[in-house]
Amino acid sequence: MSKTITIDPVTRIEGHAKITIQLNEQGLVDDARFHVTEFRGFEKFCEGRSFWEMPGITARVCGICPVSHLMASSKAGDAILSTRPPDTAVRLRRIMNWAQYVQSHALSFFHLSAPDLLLGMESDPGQRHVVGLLQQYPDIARRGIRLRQFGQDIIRMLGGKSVHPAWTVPGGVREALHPESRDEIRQRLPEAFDTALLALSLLKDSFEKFERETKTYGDFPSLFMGLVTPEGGLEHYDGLLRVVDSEGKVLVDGIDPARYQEIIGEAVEPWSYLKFPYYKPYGYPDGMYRVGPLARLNVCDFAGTPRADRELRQFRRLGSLGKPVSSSFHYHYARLIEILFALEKIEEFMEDPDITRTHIRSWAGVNQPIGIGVSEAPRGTLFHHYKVDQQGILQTVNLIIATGQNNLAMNHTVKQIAQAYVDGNHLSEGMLNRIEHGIRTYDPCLSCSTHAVGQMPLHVQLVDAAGQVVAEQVRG
Amino acid sequence: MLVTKQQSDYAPPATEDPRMDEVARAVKRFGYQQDALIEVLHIAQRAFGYLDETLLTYIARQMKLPLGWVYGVASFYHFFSFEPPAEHNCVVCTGTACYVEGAQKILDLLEKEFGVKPGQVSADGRLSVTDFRCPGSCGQAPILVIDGELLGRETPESTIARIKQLLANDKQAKEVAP
Amino acid sequence: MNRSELFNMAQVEQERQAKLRFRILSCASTPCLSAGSQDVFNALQTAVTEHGLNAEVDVVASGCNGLCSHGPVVRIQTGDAPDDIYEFVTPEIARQIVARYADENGADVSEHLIPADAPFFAKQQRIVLGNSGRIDQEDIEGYIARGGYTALAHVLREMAPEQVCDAINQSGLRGRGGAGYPTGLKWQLVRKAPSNKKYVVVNCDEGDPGAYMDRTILESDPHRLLEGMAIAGYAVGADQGYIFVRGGYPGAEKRLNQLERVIRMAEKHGLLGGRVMDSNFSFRIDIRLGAGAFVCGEETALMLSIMGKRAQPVPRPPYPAQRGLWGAPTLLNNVETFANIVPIILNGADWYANIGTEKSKGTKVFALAGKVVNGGLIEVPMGMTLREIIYDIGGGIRDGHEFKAAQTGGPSGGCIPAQHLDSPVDYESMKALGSIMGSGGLIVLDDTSCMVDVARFFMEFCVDESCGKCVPCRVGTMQMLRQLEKICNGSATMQDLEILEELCEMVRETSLCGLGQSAPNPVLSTLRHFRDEYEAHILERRCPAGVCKMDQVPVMELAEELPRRMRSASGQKEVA
Amino acid sequence: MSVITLTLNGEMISGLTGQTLLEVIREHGVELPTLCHLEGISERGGCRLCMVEVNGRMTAACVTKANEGMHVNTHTEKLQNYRRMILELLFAERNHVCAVCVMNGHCELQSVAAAQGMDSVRYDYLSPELPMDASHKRFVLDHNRCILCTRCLRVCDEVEGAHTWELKGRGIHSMVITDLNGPWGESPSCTSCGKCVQVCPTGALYDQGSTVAEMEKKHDFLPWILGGRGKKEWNW
Repeated sequence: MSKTITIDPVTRIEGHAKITIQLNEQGLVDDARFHVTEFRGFEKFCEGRSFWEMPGITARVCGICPVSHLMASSKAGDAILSTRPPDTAVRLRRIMNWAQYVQSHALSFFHLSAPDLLLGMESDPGQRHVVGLLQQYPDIARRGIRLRQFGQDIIRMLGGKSVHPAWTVPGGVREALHPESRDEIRQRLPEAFDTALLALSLLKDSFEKFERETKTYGDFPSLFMGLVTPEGGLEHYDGLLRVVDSEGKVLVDGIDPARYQEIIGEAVEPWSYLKFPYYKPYGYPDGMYRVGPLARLNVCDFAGTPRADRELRQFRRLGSLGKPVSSSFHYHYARLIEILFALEKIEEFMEDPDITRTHIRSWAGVNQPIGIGVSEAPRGTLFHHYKVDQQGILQTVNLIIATGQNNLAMNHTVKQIAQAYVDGNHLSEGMLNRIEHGIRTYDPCLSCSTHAVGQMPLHVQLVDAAGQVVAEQVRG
Repeated sequence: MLVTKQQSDYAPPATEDPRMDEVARAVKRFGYQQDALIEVLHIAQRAFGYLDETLLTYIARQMKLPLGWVYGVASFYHFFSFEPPAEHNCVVCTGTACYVEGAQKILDLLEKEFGVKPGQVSADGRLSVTDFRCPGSCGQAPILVIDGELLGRETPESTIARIKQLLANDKQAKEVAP
Repeated sequence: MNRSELFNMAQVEQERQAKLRFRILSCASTPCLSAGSQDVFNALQTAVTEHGLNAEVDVVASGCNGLCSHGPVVRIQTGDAPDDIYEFVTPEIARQIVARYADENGADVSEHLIPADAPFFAKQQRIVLGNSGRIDQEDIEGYIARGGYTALAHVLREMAPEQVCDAINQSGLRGRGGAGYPTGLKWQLVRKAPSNKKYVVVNCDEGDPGAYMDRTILESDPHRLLEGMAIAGYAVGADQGYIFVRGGYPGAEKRLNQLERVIRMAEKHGLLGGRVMDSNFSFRIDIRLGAGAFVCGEETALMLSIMGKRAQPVPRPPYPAQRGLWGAPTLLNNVETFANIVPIILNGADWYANIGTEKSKGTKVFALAGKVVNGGLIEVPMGMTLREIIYDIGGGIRDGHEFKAAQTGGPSGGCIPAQHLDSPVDYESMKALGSIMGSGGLIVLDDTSCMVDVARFFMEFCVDESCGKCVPCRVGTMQMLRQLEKICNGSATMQDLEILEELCEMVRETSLCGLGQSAPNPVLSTLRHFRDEYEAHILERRCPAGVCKMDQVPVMELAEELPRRMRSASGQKEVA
Repeated sequence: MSVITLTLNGEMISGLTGQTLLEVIREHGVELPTLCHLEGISERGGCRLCMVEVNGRMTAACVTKANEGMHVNTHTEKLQNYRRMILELLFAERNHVCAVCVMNGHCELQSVAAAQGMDSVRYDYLSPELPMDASHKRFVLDHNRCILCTRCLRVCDEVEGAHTWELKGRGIHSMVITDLNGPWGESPSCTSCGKCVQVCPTGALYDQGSTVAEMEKKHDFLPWILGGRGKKEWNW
């Protein structure tokens, strides 16, 4: 008899989702699905508003990475105005974006994933969270919290508040960087570097421990997509789109992100509110691609800063024979490298004498009916695509979110882990946690939500073919 | 004299329409007094069937009133309409007595049969349904007014029959005409 | 025309009528028209011609006889005998009636003859409606023959303005528009207001759904109104009057043309216009049109509408008696109030003060409608009980149903339940029961009516008619409607009822004008007398009268239920 | 002008004849919330927030003349409760989303609500579908944030003298319009003076290109203009 196991909700991710695992007659995993059950309808209710408000509105898509939406949205606004923001504004936007990387990646690593990595996948679920981590590894946990705080503080110094700052706007940014803030950032950088390096060494030391996980947590061939600089370097704010395949072959290079529709298609499935973007030339669902830290490090030729480049060379060794790194487990590693890179770039920009200039906004009216803004969010490439009328009132809005682009890969990962660890007869808590952790490697951000500290309720159902609940386990 | 664009904007629009003369005469009869606006709107609506932009602009310029003033007054009162009337109009009284006697059932059946809610015009533009509160004939409730004819003691069924008859007559007339 | 010419004219007309064999008065008021009285009128005329009686018989279109639910109604006047009134007249019966009166041996039409002692007529005391149905609507001679314009003549010659005001004051007449402000006091206020320009305005907009007293008086006996206005003009020192009439309703145009002709006719005879009846008093009357706004019942809104503006009420004070139309002191009364003036002047204030109760003098006209046997326009002395009105005059409830409530005062009023049927109808006792006298709409509800739905109906009306100026009325009524809709569709909780009650109090106390202040009344009065029905809707999700569909679920229950439904639905789908 | 005495919240105070209750009350340091009232333009009495109890009866202070011997209470529990309810009604009427509003932090509706302790709305949000009009070269009209205080109408009519703004419809369906309900940018009577934008208490009228929380409005220009014009305070 076939069965369905439901994990609802999935814990320690940003948002509400559930996982169902379908077992066949033999009790083997037939299929597994990652369902996003929340619906927010942002694209619809932005229609009829002015594009000027979009950074403010879309920043509310998420309380974790509002900055990414600010960036993409403001850039889409720049395109509608067809104006180039002043250089200082662009640099300040980049700084905020990197600060966002620092805080978001630190959150993902220290708060959400470290409990599994440091305490163990099968450890006591009552302790397996950031509070448990604080008790066992107080120094690491505290430093992680401080690192994230540093990122948040930079965002606040620039935007006035740490969550949902309405600071980047079409044409530039609203307020300049205060020299005092610059000095404070400079002062706090060394500690941040230390924490990043500590995390890197901790993670690398644990690789041996997680050999099996590395092979089963989403280790499969797929395409990778990300932005690179015109020279092929690591890019987070602007740049050109590049797609490589699992062999490392460059399929598309140097394409203007505004032409994304030529390479990305979007599919929908009835069982999830999340869209399924795919690489157009390969069709759906073969055009599965991954975005985010792992993809970015796989598509770029080099990072562009000394310490990050050094780590990148080590990272490359994880892929066999110079091919891209294919295990999603290494998202964690990629994330830490990006923290390092972001800190280095922030340090570099702090030395720019023009960084405190106050000419930071260009003014124009509506000049183009379509504006596409693309930037790299911590979780991957983010597209904002607006169509406005002559007055700048939005007619259609399309948002392609990083997590959506990883949707196919996440489903694939869930299935792979389920096949490796579930045999139908044993439903252990640790197994469920593994599946969840597989999802967590992508650090999915399903939309704005608060991240609960401690134990979240987990509801597992075994459902037979008739839809009857055969067994049920409730935790929390 | 040099006529700028703005100045010509404020002049009453020139029109050949004889119905406009009727409006002009009314304005004159009231001595161009601004307080006669509602009377003038009544006359204009009677002449044209509804109030369009040209007409409202004309009235505003004639009476030396701001454009918004005229629109604001016209839109405040339910009697004035900015849409051309349908060929046939069915007014259902929704006053208290008619409500008690089941006017809602008539409206419901009208919606079901012709797909028209109060205030709407059918897709083919031939029938409009309006609700109206109280022509003052409560003793005969429920009350209908079809194309100006006052009818008392109606049932949902008799209403539908009347309107179907009305629409069918038109069709016959059209078939005979050419 | 002077006094003697007036008497002369009356005499000539009386003599002409006395010579006739009989007069046929066919009701041409709106209810009878909707029952087909135009065809009846045509049939009567044809029949009279066929009998060759054109010279000996009058066939005229008259005003309302009152028994609107039994229309078309035809009245036959023969010499000094009491009039015969026929109900449910068809063109065929009309011919038979003519035949009957032309020849004693004609067809028997007694089946349609209303007995002379029918309680519908016997219980009434028709003062305001005294001429209604008895005279030609337009004909000035007919009015004068019944003593018309003698009151005006008397006032102009015999009384000083302050004496007129005193007489009205002594009569105890109170405004018939609803609030019941003493008319004499109002007149005195305007008279004393220092200004050389004053206005008299009669409100005949009557936006209350289910009430048509004022329009009918205006249709049936228009000269009575003109005369009353002229007397008021003389008393307060105004030389200009406005009749604010509703325009735009079906048949309005015909009525307005008629009214216009009536005014011109009076002017032609020197009874209005410059130097009325050769005195120094001048009084012109103009018609102003409403265009469908209930809020024009509020006097400041009405005046704005007369001045051609959006009818959004302005805060009082200043009252119209101090600053009204174009800043001048303005006397504003409704039609029924003005129609009472002539009888008071003719018969004396004391005569009038003897009718009615201690605090409410005179008679009141009601538009009796709803589930009664005899619906129509009635006039009863103040203080008559609801039971007498509904069971004696109205003939009780139709089709064997039970009486449930009487709705008075329209959207500003309330519902009076069966246990208060014996309370007298006057301003004070109606108020004590949580309703108001109002302008005179009286709708009888039986056990097939849901009181919550009735409250919802009136709230819908108020939302539609709110002018939108003040927040409590604009949004508060909408929110009250939402709560009522929830109760009616089964999705309300007791908390919604609390919110509703709280809103009622707030809207009542904070709204700018009477519309908003009284908008919660239908809810408050049904809550007071029929709270059990509200609770049945909410707690048992059941409409006792079976009117409401109750097809929804409260949101809170939905919130608990939805995930459960979704989960089971998705679970089944996945496995399948 | 003679002096009158009245009782304000139990204390004897004095005022001048002709003053409104609102003026007298504010002169004595008691703060009353208002939204439709604005010094320099005519009173409307529409928002009902300045309701006070005078001799036990409720009345709007902005349109009531102060009289000798009045007993005025401004902050009874009932009044405070009604004020919060009125604010809740306003917030539920249209689509007031402070977080993404151009006036966030500078909005009168928002600050009045904060001052009155209105922290939640118990009524159903009516969520009407309302358009924005960004056709004007310099300004934007967003009906979603309009509270129909009609300050724009009054300032346009009384101070600028253009009478571009009007109200259309009535009741809950009222909306501000320019001229014959056409796009603002095509209004033949608008002088683009911007007074309406400056007096608007919410984000319904704002400068083109404003982004979230960026719009701030000048409030002192009106007394300046009117003082200069009427009382001839300008001396150059």
